[in-house]
Amino acid sequence: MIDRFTELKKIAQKDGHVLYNIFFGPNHPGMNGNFGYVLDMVGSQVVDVRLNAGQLHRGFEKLMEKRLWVQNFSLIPRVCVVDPDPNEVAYATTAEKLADIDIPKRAKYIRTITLEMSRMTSLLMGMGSVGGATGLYTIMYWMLSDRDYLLDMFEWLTGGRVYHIFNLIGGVRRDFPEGWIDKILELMDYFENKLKEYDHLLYNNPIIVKRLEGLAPITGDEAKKWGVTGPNLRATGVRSDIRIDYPYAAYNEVEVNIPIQEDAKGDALARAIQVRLEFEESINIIRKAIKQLPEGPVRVKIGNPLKLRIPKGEAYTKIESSKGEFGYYIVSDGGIKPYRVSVRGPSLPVGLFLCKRDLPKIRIEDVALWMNTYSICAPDFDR
Amino acid sequence: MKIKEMLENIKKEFPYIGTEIQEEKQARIYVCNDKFLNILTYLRNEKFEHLANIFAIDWIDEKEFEINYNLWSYEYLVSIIVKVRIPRDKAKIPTALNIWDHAQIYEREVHEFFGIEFIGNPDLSPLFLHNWKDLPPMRKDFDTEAFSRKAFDVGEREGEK
Amino acid sequence: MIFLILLKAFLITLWVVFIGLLFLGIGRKITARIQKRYGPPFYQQFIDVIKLLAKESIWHHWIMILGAIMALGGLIATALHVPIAGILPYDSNGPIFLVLYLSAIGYLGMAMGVSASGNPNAPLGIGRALTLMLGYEIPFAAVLIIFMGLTKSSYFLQIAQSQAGGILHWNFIRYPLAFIGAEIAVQAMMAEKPFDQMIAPAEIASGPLVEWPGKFLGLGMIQMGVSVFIETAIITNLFLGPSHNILDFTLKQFGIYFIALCINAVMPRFKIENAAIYLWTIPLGLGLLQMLITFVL
Amino acid sequence: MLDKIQKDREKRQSAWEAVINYFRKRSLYMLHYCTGCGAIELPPIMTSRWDMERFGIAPMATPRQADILLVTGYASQKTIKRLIYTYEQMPNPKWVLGFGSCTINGGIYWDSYNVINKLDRYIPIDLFISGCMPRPQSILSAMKKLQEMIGKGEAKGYERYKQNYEWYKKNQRKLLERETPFLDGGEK
Repeated sequence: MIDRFTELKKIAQKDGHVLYNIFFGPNHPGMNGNFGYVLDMVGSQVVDVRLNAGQLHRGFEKLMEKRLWVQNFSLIPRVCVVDPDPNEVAYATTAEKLADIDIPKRAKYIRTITLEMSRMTSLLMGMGSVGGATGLYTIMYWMLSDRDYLLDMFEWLTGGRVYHIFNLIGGVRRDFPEGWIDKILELMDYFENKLKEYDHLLYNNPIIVKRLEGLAPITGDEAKKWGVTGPNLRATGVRSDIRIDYPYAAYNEVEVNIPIQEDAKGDALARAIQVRLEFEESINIIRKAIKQLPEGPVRVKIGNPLKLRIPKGEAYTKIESSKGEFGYYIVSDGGIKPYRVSVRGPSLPVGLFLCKRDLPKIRIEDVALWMNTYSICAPDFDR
Repeated sequence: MKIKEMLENIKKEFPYIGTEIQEEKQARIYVCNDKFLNILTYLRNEKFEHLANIFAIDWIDEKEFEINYNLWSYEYLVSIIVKVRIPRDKAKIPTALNIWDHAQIYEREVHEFFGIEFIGNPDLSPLFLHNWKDLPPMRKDFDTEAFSRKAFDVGEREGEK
Repeated sequence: MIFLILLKAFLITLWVVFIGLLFLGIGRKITARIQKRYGPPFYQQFIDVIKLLAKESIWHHWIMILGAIMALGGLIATALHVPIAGILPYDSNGPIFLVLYLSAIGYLGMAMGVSASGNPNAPLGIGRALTLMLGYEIPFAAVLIIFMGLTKSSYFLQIAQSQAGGILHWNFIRYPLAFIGAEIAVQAMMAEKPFDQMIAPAEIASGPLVEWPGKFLGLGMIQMGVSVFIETAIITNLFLGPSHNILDFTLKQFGIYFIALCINAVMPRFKIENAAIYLWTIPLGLGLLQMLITFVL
Repeated sequence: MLDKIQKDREKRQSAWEAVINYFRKRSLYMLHYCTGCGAIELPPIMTSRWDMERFGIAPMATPRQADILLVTGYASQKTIKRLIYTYEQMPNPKWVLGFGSCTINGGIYWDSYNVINKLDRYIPIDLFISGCMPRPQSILSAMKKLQEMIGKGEAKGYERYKQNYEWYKKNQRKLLERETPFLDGGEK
């Protein structure tokens, strides 16, 4: 494969006529999100890739400097559309670290539960998009309609379907409504049954296995070196999870069993299966968190939020999102607005840099699959 | 190994740095301009293998840029942020490309938004912005609201059909 | 006399287009139901085609128009030589070789048309379509040879009539292996998953259809309908016995299409080389095995 | 006499339009282009709970095949360039739906340096949907409203674009092909 590839590349360099461009994105159906690669192609083989990023750039980091500490909560979920909650929690936790606020235990548990729910919505979308990229639309439709149940629970709890703006500095906005907990436990049972159906249709499907196996493999050491984090790193067999290594919310009390595959190869199949295992683990975490849920208030008083000042200082918080490490570095100069907020998105090293290593070895039909198994989310590196 | 000992070890090797502990698992290292690559290499060999990101802070009152290298060790489970200050009017700094490959893309991003030049980075062409002629937008002296009013005509509806 | 033939051909063309689009519409509904949706009304495909034919069209080269017409013309010419419940515009008896030959013209026309459009996705799709054609023609030919050998004739009509005398005489009961092989080959012919590499949206942005606006897309949809009609009609003639009237025949056709749809809804797509290898092993193997059982044992 | 012929022709044409408008409104192909965060609510309205395919609205892969362009949220400078390319590639008749407050006045990003504020200065919009982000119900009701407008022949955004082509082009050029900085002191 490699030999044929270098040969093709040589031909491409010598003769400009055999080389042509394909704009893979932004409005290519295989692309999820407003982002694009310009692929240099010979036949159906990709020989080079150029980036076409920035369609989603909104200047978040600049805008956050212009808004009040509390106002920013309406901005930050929009950094990652499919998995918005880690942003809120990362921002709130960092601000709490700076202001030295200790939030109530119940609020920590509520954050944990909402984070896991948000992870589940994102993972459902990720699993479904693997089906979408290979033409198995049925599984995509099933998963997306199941995702709606989770969004309904979010709507009941927070009032918003996609963006919840549920966390605040000092806790969360409100406690669980009556009957919410019974319903979510019911929903977890529903998903556990559904997983078997997903397995039949997607993960045990011989064609899917055949297509994903051996696609764009990466070893654990390489993944660490290239900044790959989260489920994609765990798919290479590295046991690393920020929920355990650097706990936030209530993860130091709720037990997390990181799912690691035996003989993980780090190829696309391992990544796809990893997502499914993570989904199962999320169900367990929600159940455990609800079992251990303490009583008490959900928020500490922080005074008038419009006049909230955070003491001078800087801190970094990293959160394990469904795509990898989400980090917020916040610098405060003691004012009513943050001095500087820097966002570390999980997709950037993969989507903008690892692509230069991986894509020129695969063919056009695998580009969308490669993106989906790495669960690249364009808004978090465009910001 | 506790974070305190770790910092002391580093300090033994490089006596000229300043350190600060944020919390149990997080610390900062302040370093002057020309030595920071040695420290990054040292940390990289000392199992701080994950470069989470590179970002800059514009300290406009002090006329300085601060470049931050956000590191994480999978072995010690500790996060260290290496901070380098450079003067604002001579914004040039050597690249960390030889230590981490993907530093390239972060440096490209910082270059675009702050106008800081990374010496030795082969590709610093614009990536996110379209046909940008103004000041690099993330600098503190760039006024985003005025730009938006001027470029996108906020609030006025005259001249339309 | 010639007018009678032309009238017949015209009416058959209308019928073919009507049934083809109806099948596509019902197919959308069934797929939607498998995906747990309500789905569009069954006549949606007619609305789509009429709208598309009334839409503005853009072409980059007159070859595009020629290609589109040639593709549709080739397919309709094919359809006129496949007996529909024994009905043919003239006494051709449904010559198998002519049908195989004509059905390739559709793809060639398409190839010519879309290559002129200048979009790189289109030739990629056509390349896949032609590779796949290589894949399914061989197993299909193996199946055809069995029946041609058995009936000593190269006409669909004779093969259909040779199965007279009740359901137990139908070929799909007497030669089940050949039937399965042919079913798989037809799945590829209809470009249903797992063999829809040619129009894979997530990979090559719908391949040949990528630069087809308005009327071209409308013609393309009619073409799709006609090709569904032809392929189901071929299988019906080969395996599902002689049909007494046109309704009987259409229902049988729909049965074939229904199976294809159900497989289509739960299968992802192969890579093109895997698809070709698969077609050359499983269906061809089944065909050859059936041949061995029929002629040697 | 000539007038009468002219009138007859117009009458015939409008009758033809009325018939064809019925088909147009019952079959809308939507371009698969997610310009912003609003696109996350498009998959749900394709799935079982809302299922827009029952109204004949289906996603399509390329601009050449599409009838409606959904601008799902804010448009950055790079996106507006793509949107203009895409819009001009689509064959007539074509319609544009603007999603969310970002397309109306910039919404939450009104002071951002990279997000345009009024989308209708660059391409003609037939219908705006308010909200950030619009719920699936409101998207669906907007689609129904658009169908109604098409049925009555009211949605004529593409003709507006043709008539005011110069004006639109001027706005687009001002933004995308600028040669001088917008603010003073802008040199790199």
